[in-house]
Amino acid sequence: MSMEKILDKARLNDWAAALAQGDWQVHAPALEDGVWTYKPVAGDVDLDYPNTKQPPKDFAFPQREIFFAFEHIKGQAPKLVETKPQAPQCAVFGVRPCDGRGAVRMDRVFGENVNDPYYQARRENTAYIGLACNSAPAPSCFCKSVGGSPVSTDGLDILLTDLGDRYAVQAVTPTGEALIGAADKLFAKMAAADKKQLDKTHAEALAAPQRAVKDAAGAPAALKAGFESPVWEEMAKPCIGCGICTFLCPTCHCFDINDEMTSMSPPKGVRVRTWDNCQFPDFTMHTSGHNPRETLGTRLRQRVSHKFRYFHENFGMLQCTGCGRCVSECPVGIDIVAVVNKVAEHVA
Amino acid sequence: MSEQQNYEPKIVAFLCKWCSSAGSDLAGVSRIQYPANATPIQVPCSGSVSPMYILSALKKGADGVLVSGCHIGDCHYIEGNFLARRKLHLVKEMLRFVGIEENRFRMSWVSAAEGAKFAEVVKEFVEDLRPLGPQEQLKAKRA
Amino acid sequence: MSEKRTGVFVCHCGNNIAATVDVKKVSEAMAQEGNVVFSKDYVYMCSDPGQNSVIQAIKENNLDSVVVSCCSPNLHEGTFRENAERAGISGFTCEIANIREQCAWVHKDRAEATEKAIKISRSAIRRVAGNKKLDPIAVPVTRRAMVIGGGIAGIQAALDMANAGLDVVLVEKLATLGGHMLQLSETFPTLDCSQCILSPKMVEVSRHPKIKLMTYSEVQEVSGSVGNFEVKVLKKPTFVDAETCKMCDDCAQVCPQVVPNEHDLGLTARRAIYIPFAQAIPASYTLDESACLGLNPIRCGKCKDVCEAGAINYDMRPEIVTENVGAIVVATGFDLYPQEKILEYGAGNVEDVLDGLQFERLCSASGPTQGHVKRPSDRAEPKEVVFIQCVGSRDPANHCAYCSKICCMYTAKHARLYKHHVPDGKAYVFYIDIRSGGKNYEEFVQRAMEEDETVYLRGRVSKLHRTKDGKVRVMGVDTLTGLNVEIDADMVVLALAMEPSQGTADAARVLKIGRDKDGFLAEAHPKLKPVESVTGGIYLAGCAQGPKDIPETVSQASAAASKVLALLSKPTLSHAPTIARVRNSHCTGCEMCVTACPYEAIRLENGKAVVNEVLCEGCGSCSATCLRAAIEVKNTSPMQVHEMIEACLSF
Amino acid sequence: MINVQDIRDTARDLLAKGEVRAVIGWRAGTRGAAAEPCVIHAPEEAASLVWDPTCVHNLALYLVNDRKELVHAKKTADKPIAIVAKGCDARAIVVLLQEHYFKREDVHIIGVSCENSGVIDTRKAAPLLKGFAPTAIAFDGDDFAVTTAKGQQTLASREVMADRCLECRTPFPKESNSVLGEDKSGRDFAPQFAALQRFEEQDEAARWEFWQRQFDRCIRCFACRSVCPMCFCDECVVDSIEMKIAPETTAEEKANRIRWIERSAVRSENATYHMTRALHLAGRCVDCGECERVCPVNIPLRLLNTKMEREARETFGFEPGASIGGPSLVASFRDDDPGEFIR
Repeated sequence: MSMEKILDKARLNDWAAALAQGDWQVHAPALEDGVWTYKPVAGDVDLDYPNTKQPPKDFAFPQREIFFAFEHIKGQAPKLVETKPQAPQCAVFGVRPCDGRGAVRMDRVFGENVNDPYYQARRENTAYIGLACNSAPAPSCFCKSVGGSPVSTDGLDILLTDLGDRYAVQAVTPTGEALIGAADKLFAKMAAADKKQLDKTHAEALAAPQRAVKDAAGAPAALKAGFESPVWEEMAKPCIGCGICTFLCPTCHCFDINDEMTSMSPPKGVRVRTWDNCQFPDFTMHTSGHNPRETLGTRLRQRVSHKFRYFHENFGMLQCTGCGRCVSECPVGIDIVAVVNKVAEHVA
Repeated sequence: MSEQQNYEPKIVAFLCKWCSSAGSDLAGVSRIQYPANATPIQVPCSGSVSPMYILSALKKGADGVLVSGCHIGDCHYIEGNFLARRKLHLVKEMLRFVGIEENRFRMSWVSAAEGAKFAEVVKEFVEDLRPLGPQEQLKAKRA
Repeated sequence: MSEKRTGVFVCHCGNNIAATVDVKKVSEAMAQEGNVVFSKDYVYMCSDPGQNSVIQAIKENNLDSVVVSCCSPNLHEGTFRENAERAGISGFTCEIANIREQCAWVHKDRAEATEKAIKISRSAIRRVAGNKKLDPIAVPVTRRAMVIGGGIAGIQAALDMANAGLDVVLVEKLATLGGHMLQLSETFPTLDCSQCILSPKMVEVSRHPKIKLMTYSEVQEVSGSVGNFEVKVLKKPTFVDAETCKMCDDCAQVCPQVVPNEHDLGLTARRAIYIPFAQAIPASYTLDESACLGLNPIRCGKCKDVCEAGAINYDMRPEIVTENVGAIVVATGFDLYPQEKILEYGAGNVEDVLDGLQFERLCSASGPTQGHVKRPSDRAEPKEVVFIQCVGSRDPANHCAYCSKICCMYTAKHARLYKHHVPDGKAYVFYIDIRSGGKNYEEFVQRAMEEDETVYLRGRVSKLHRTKDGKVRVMGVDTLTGLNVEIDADMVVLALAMEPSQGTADAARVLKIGRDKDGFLAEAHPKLKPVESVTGGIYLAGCAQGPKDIPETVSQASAAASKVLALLSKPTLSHAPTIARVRNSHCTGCEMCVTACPYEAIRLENGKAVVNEVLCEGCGSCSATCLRAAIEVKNTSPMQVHEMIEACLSF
Repeated sequence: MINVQDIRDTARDLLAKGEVRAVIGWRAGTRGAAAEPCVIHAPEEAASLVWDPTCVHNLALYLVNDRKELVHAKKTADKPIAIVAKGCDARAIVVLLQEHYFKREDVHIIGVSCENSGVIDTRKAAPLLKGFAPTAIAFDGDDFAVTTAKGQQTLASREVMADRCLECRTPFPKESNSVLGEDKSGRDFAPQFAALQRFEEQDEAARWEFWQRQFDRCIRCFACRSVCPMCFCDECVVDSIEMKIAPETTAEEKANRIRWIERSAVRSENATYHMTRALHLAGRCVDCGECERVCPVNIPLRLLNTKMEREARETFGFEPGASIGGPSLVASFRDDDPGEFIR
C-alpha cells in the first residue's frame, strides 16, 4: 500500500466538495425512486448504502456511445466525423470491491487484445473510491468464493474502510494519491491503533460467512464437461428471458452497433454502440432465421459459461465477481451460484 | 420571443382517402387559404392509422399530429372510423396521461364536402400549437 | 427501402401550381433524393407531350417507379398509371404527389408552399419506394342491377337498363310505383299531364320481362362490393294477392277504418285496405296493417268476407328476399321540407295554407276536387291566391341554405294553372329572384306574368295569419316599390324547399354512401362524376342527389343506367389489388383482424389469418389493429407510412 | 385458507392418472424465502409444490412458453398441461384463450383462490423487517408469517400486500377445472385506480416531469415485456431485427425492418416503447402487476397499464379477462363510443 490515511467521517463531505470544486466531477450513491444509483453530487456523500442497483461500469462503458456522425449527399463521398467522448474526470465514491474487480475485467476486455478508444478515454478519466464491505451488503453476495474479497482493492484507486467514526483511506494508485492530495489537510496519518482496527475489521469481513460457488477453480472444467447437460434447460425453465442479469452485471460487456438517422434527405445520422444482451432472443439471431441459442437453456448456458469458463479461457480469470446482483434481481429466482453448483454436481 | 415568433409548428396530417383527403382537395378547388404547416399523408381510412404512426411522428419531431376521417356513419369502409375513434381515444388518453400537451394530437371528421372545415381544422390546430412551442418531449435527440 | 430507380415529374399545371410553388426547385430537390435517377418539370404533365415525356423517360432511364407531382390523384392518377403501363412497368409503381389542391391552391407564401410541395413529393417518393408491382384482381360480376326507388328516376333507370338487356330489380317502398311525379297535375314548361306521360312507363315496368318489381319493399342490408352486392330486401306483407285481386273495390267499401290518403297529402281519406290511386302499379289493393283493426276475422274480417276472388290473406308475413346484383342505382327522391318547421307561416296550422304538392292535387283531375280548385276549409273557389317562393330554401340562418331549384318554375306553373281554373281569380307571387334557366323556362314564366296576369312581388312575406272572416292575411314587402303589402288571400301556397327523403337517408345508411352537408347523396365528383357515388358500383339518380326537375332527373337516370351498363358489360371486373396481405410468420391467429374487418374478408385457416381478395377493400383496419404487424395493406404498408412520416418532417 | 397439500394432491393425481403431461406451479427457491416457478412432470415431484405469499409470478407466462417450445419442436401435445392459477393468472389465461393462443382443452386449470389475502410486496415488508432478509414467508390466516434471522413475526397482509392485490376485485379464478378456496370476488381492500386518480389530479407539466424521469431511468432490460403473458409476440416492435423468419420472408423484409424504436436507452425511445406497450395491452392487461414488480429500476408501470384498464372499463365498458368469447377491445366498437374529442 502506497498511502494510508485516516479521514474523519465528518470530513468526508469536505473531501468530496474539495474534489468537486477542483477538477473532478464527483459521483456517489443516492437513493432515487427506491433505487440506489450513482448521482453527481456537489459534496454530500453518504456511504450508508448496501450496493448500487447498477454497477459503476457505465462510467467507462455507457449504455449508449456515439462513434461517429455521417452524412451522405448525393454525388459526394460520404462524410464521417468521429465523436470522441468528452469524458469529464469522474471520482466515483462508494464502489464495492466486487465492482472494482469488475472494472479490472472490463479493462482487460477493452484494453488487452483490442484497444477501445472510447472505453479508454472514459476509463482514464474515472477514479473509483471503494468502500470495503465490513458486512455483506446483501444476502446474495458470494465474492469470496470466486476469488474476490470484501476488502479487495483490485480495480479501485482508493479503498475506504468504515472504522466507526472515521474511514481508513488506502490509496492504491497514483490517481488515488492525487485524490487525497487534492485535499491533503483533511486527512490524518494512520496511527498504529487505526491500523490495528483496520486489520481486525478486514479480518472479520473476510471471516464472515457467505453463499458460495462450491468449486470455483473447478468451474471452467466442469462447465466444459457439462456443456450438453440437461441441467441447463431444467434450470432455465423459470427464466423469462429478460436482460436484468446481464444489464446489472459489472462485467457484461456485449454490445450492438446501429446507425440512428437524424435525417433521410440527405441521409444523415450517427453510428452508436449500445449494450446488448445474450439473454435476448435476437442476440445470436442469424439472417437465415437460424438462431443457435433459441432456447432459454442455451442462453442461460451462454451467460454462466461466459462468466465461469470462456472468460477464464481467454483471460485466465473468472469473469464473475460475486456481486450477487443477477441473483437478487432475477424476477424468477434464477441463481447463478445454484446453477454452477448444480452443473458441477451433475458432471461429477 | 423572436424564436417563438419564428416558430412554425410541423404537423403530420393523416387524411383518409375518401373524405378528408377529398375535403382537402375541395378546399383547394375552392381556393380556401390555410397555413402550410400540415403535410398530408393519404391513408385508405382513419381506421388504418396505427397508434404507432402517431407516436412515430412525434418521435421524429412533429409538433402536432392530425388524423382526419369520414364522419361517423359515412365511412367509405363502413366502420373503419368507429375503430379509429376507439383506438385513437386510447392514444389521446395515453399522451395526455404522460403529460404531453393535449393539443399536440388532434382528430377530426371532415367530409368530402367540407373543404372549408378542413381549412378551419388546420388553421385552428396551428393556432393551438403555436403557444406550445416545439415539441421536445418525445422528439428523438441523436447527438 | 430497396434501391429503386424512380423518376419524378413535377407539373406546373400552367400557372396553377407554378404561380405559388417553385416547381424548378421542387424538381431539383427531388433529384437529390436517394432513389431518384430522373427528375424534370413541365408545364402540363397531363398534356399529350407531357404524358409522352413520362413514357419516354421511363424507357430511356430504365425507371421502375414514377412520382408525378401534380393535381389530386382523383384526377390524373389513372392517367399516369396508364402511362406507366404503356412504358412497360406496373401502374401500381406510379404515385401522385398532390401539390395543387393540397398545396399550391391553398397557400400564398411561395417559400412555404415550395417547402411543403417538396415534403409532399418526397413523401410520395418514399411511398413508391415500397410499392410492389401488383396485378389487378379479376372478379366475376353479377350481371344484374338493382334500382332503389320507383319514382320517375328509378323507372327511367330501370327501363333503360332492362331495354338494354340487363336484368333489373326495382325496389319501391310504397305500394305503388310513381313517386312524387304521379302527384303532379301538369308539368312545366309544356303543361302536359303528368299522369299521362308517366303511367305508360309504369305499365312498361310492370310488364317488362327483364324487370323484377318489388313494391312495398325496403332494402335492409347490403354487403359485398362493386360487381357483387348481396342485398337483403324486406317485402312487407300487403295481405292481398296481387295476381288474384280483381280491383273491384268491394273490400274498401266495407272497410270500417278511415285514414288520410298519402297520395292526396291528406286532402282525402282512404280505407285501411286501399289502392293508392286508380292507376297504381301493381294494380292491386294493399291492406295497411297499421290502420287495420286487426288482421283477424274475429276482430273484423269484413274485407276478407267480401272478397269474391279470395285474394285477401291475413297470414302473409314479412319476407326477407336476398337479391344478388352487380350494381345499384339509388333513386330515393325527395320530400318537401316540413311545413311544421316554417313557424313564420303558421307551422302548418293555418287553414288554407297549402304546400305545392297539395296544390297539385287540387288542380289534378284525379285529385280530391276532380280538378276544381277549391280551398280545403270551405270548399269555396279561392278568388285570391298568394304563392310564396323560397320557403325554407336559401335561408341558411333558419332552414336550408341551398336553392331548391324547381320552385320558381312550379310556382309559375301553379299560378298559371290556377288562372286557367279560376280565370277571374287573382294570383300573387312573392319571390326573391326568378331562376328560370332551362329550355323554354323563361318564356313560361313570362307567360305567367303576361298572359295569365300573375302579380309578381319581389319580397319576402314576413308573416301570415287567419282573419276572422276566413281569409289568410299575408303581410310582406314589395322591395321594388318599398311598400308594405298586405293581402287577404283565400288561399296561400308555399313553395317549400326540397329535402332528401327519409328513404334517401335510409339508403345512405344501409349502403354506406356519403351524404353532403344538406343530406343529399354525395356524388364522387361534383363535375366529372355526378352520377357516381363514392362507392364503386353504386350510382345516383334524381332528387336523392340534389334538387332537380323532371327532365334533369330523367337525364341523370339514363346516365346512371348507362354507367351500370358499361360496368356490367364484361363478365369480370378488375378489383384493386391494394388489399391486405398476411405475413404468416408473424400471425398468431388472435383473430383481432377478423373482428375488425368490416367486410368479413378475413378468416382463420390453420391458425393463421387468410384474406379473401375479392371481399377485401384494402381499408387497413386490420393492419392498425394487429399487434404483431402480421397484416398490412399492399402498397400502404406500415414501412411505407413510417418512411412517409420521415419525409413529411424533412427527416 | 388453502391447504398446500390439496394443491399437491391435485397435481399428483393428475400426473399419476396421466391426465396431464406436466403441472406448472411454484416450488421453494434457492435464495431466501422466495418461491420460484416450476414445471413438474412426475407425480412424486408434486410434493415440492408450495403455496405461500411469495407465489407472486403470473404462471400464465409458462403456458405461453410451453406453447412456444411445442411450436419450436414442431410437436403437438397429446395431453393438456396443468397450471396452478391465482385469480389474476386465470384472467390472463382467459385473455390468451380469447386470442386463441391455445385451446381451452389444452389447459387444465387448478384454480387457487387468494380469498382475503394476496402476495407480498417485499419492498413494503423490508422496513418492517428492519433490513433482515426473510428466510421463510407463509400464510398465517390472511396475514403473513415471516421468518428472519431474528425469528418469526406476523405482518398484516393489508400492510405489505402488493398494491395490485389490494386493488384486486376478483381474487378467484373464474375459469378453472377445479378450484381451491372460497370465492371472495368483490372484496374491497383499497379503492381501485386510487393511485391513478391521484396521479391524474396533477397538472400536465407535473405529469410529464414525473414520466420523463421514469422514462429516463429505463435501462431497456425488457423484464416488463418478458414477464408479461400478454407480450407473447415472438417479435416485438422494439426489436431491431426481423425475428420471425420464414421461407417466404424476403431479403428486403430482413434488411428493412421498421425502426419504430431505436435500441438506444434514451428518453424518446424508452417513452415510445412504454407507451406502445401500454397501448398494446389496452383491453388485454389483467393487472397482475408483474411488470411493475420485476422492474429493476422501479418504474411504476402499473400506472400506465391501469390507465388503459380504466379507459377500457369506464369508457368502453370492457373488462379484460372476463370472458373467453367476446371481441377484443380495439378490434371492436360501440356506436356510442365517445367522440367529443374529435373536431
